Amino acid sequence: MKKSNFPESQFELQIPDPLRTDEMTLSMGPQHPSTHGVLQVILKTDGEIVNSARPQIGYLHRCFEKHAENITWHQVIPFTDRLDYIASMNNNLGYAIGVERMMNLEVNERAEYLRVIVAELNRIASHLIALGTYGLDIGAFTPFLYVFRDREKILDLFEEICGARLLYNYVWVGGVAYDAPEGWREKVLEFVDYFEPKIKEYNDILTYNKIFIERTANVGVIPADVGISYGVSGPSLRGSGVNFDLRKDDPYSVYDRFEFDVITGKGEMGTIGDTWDRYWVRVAEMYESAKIIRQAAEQLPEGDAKETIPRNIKVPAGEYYMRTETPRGELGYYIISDGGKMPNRVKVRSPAFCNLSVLPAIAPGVMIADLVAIIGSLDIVLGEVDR
Amino acid sequence: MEPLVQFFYILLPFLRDWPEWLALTVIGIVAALLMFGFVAIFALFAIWLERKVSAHMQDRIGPMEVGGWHGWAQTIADTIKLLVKEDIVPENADRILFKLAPAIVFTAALAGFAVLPWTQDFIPADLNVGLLYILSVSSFAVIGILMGGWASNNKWSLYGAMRSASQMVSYEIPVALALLAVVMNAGTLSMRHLVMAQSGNILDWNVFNFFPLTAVAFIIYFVASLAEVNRTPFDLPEGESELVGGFHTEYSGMRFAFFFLGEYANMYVVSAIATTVFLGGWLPPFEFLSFIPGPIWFVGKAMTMVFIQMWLRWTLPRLRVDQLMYTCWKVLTPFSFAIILLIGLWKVI
Amino acid sequence: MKQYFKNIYEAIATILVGMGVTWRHLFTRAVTVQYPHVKRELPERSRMQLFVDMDDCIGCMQCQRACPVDCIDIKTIRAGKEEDLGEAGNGTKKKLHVVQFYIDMAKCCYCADCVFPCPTGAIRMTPEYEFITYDRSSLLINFSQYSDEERAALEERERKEKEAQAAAKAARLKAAEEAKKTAAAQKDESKSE
Amino acid sequence: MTAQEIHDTIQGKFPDVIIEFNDSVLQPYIKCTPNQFNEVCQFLRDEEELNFDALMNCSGVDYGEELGVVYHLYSMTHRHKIVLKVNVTRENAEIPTVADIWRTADWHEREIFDLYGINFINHPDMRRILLPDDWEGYPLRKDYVQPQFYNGIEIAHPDMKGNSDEEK
Repeated sequence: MKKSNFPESQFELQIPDPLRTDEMTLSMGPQHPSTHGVLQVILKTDGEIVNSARPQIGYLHRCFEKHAENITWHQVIPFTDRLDYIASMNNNLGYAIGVERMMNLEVNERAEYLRVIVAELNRIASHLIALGTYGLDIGAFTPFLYVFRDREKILDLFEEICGARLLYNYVWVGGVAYDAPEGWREKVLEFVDYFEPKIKEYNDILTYNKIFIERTANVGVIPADVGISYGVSGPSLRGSGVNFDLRKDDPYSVYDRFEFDVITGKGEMGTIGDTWDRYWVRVAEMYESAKIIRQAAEQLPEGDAKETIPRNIKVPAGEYYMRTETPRGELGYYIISDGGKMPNRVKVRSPAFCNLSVLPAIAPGVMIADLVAIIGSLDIVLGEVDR
Repeated sequence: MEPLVQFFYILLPFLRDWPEWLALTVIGIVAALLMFGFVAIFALFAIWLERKVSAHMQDRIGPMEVGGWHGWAQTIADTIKLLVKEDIVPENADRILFKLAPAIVFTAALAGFAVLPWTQDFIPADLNVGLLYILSVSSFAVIGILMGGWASNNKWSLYGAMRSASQMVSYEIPVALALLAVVMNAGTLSMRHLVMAQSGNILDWNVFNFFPLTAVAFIIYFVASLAEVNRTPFDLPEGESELVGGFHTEYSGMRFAFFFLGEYANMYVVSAIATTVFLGGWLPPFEFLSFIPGPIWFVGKAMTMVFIQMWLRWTLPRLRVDQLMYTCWKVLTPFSFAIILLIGLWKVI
Repeated sequence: MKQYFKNIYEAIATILVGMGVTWRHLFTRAVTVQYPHVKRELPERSRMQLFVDMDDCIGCMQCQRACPVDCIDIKTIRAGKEEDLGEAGNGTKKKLHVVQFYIDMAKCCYCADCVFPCPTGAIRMTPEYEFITYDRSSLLINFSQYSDEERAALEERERKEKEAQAAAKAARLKAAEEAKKTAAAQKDESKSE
Repeated sequence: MTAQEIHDTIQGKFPDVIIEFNDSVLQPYIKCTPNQFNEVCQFLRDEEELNFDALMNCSGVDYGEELGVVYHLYSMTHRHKIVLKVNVTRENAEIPTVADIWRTADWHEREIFDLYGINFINHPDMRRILLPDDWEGYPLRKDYVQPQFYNGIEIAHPDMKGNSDEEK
């Protein structure tokens, strides 16, 4: 892999064009339909061509890290829900495992399996939203509704197991908040059976649509080395052909017991690392998640999922950087404890934050419509970018 | 004498006793009002239909509350809402142009109705250059859109206006060429005579004439007309996910309603042209169905085309600007030239 | 050239496939639930509005401490020795008057963290979700069964008790000091002897 | 490579940079001095055996008397990790940037500047990132006092914890 220091001028693309006219500064967002929240991108455009794009973030800053220093270890969990509100289960999981490892706590088997099931279900739900909103960015409205129809079924499952549909507060330090109710396991298996054929439908209407391919292939290519240097992770990095999945490469929970493949972009429709590859990695990952869910649900052991939840969380002084694979990529919690009731510091290394930071590097030279496609393919959630 | 005037004289015999100038004025006003009424009712119906079609295609059910049966009065309620809304003009907008733009777009759409042949007798104006006229007035819409986008003094609107100008001007060409392929055969530009040339059964319609050449011309016309009326996959001037609202970003209330009305009226106009030129206008597909009156056939065929437009809209993503131009100049235009050439050769041989 | 025609063919073919999908969906059943007319049965774990059964509440304030957003505000007054406040549902003896039990549903984040520590199961989340109001202050619910007068009386009593206690304490302290002084004096005396 | 080996490699190249090396905690760390830090990072990334091509995380910490920045490095090829720590004094909080080595550090350093007030020397774009540009103070420092007003807007909600005087 090639190594180079990136010069400062990376931000401004120099186009040696004698016909170049004045640039127009365009403020895209914070209220714009396809910035996925309150992201502002300052564009310098030359006609339809984007010369530079600078994201301005912070419109949704909710002081998570400051909050976390003033609440108890357990109370942080509802706040982690609100980081990436599309995939709250995964956010809970990362924090819970981080604290468990600091406490050197062994978690009940059943709880571990339930965690994997909910995390993967949530991954599917999150990828579905990514897929639907991506279609919306490109201009296709209908797939958006189809994915919401299927996501609804996942939310119903979540509602049944933990009572909430979006902000679950389900994965706790030492276990899970509720054991699975009677018949829940069967419903999960039923859902997986229902869901897998539906992916073909999305492929028919969106993935293999010629217009969609033309819009996304060869657009916003992130070369692997640039992606790694910018800290891009998750499906966005795998789209660039890097075989890196924390579930495989740095296993946590019981992920090492399941059979699944790591999907990487192959450049089927264009260049490796273009937006279509990133999109396709998400679609194919839903299959893999479904596979994991099926295995986990079938092997779900008996037991008491709440057995190992400590009554009082006493974290010995120390520090730990825990990273997990959320739908958006590598979510890291850097937790420092001074042995007290509250964390001394919880830093969130949010995947969406790092993924978004690559935008100035790949935006120059694309069209405004492509920029929308690139932002969509990075699948950012502003709740996590701004924290 | 104009067929329309004849039609009214038959319908209302007392008009014959009036002085001619008065009778003509009255007939003109009545016909215009009829057209306007039709456009308004059609737009209300089409918007409701679009909502329903999109909803059912997306596993939803759409509006169900207002008016009772399947929310039929929803668009009426929405229209009333739009009409009573505050009329907002941005502070730095060019006020005159800003206010004029929706009117121009709507007028351009409405003017197209003047030459649509509903039946053999009811044609508001049976021009001998009807097709040329309709192509000309429909180009007016681009001026309105450009005005609206420019006058809004908003960068997104400007983008929408620029895109719209390039798109609509470019797509005039395949539209005209595809129609020319048929006109060459029929040897007339009058809408009435174009239909009458197709009398017979379904196989005499232009779309099946010179098979498959005119069928391809029909598809080219249909695709290009989608671009003419800014429908998905060519809705770049609006492009809500890229340009917020495109040229009508700053419009609200009644002016927005007029843009909207203009869009739906345009949808009907291009469908009606397709019906007239390719699908046999008011003629029934088979002889034994001729007991059903002509206007029903005409509106029915046009509505089918409108439905297909909606169907496409709720299926397809949007093209990018360069791909839009590619489709026009490198796909549709060469193909329509080829078809003209081939039909010419066919006629000669 | 070949690619050109292939592209056109692919475009038409995939568009038709997509149209086929939407056409099929035109005739499938919609999944919409017509909300105010049809209401979904919510699972029993649904976390919607908080409810406190004051008969069971023993005023231990566990929920208030657990709440990450401080939406619970409890004030208790110790019961007198002769008072019997009864028992909670699981047999725990109540020893505190819960004169105030505010839950601000506007602040609540529906995490249900308050439900788990409750020793008597008095606080719980109910599947009741229709509690919108026009007035934010009506989301502040006081579950306490004590009227203002009762509360004022209890507070008055507590204040008096506290005063009495403080007086007693001061007296004790004084006495202790006196005792100390006399002891020191005695010591001095004994020393001098 | 184990942490010990990584430490030895750096020690061999830069003898007077490492202040402390701790192998007995969950994640072994190396504490460095701020000077020459950029060169150390460059070495860590470019040395074939180390090849730390990914900066997983970069976070500021307030240790009380000192401020610190913690770098979590990872190598995609060798799959090993190391933690680097750099401490600076509160008064003179300056660290050489690593944004030219790992581009992801660009935003992370901006965030640390924003919340801790640590200045990164030679950073291409040292501005606040999450908070408004005219915000005063560095909120994640432990001695930060929340202001009552921002541009004339009252930011302290009466319900906020620890804000009203009566609660104290």
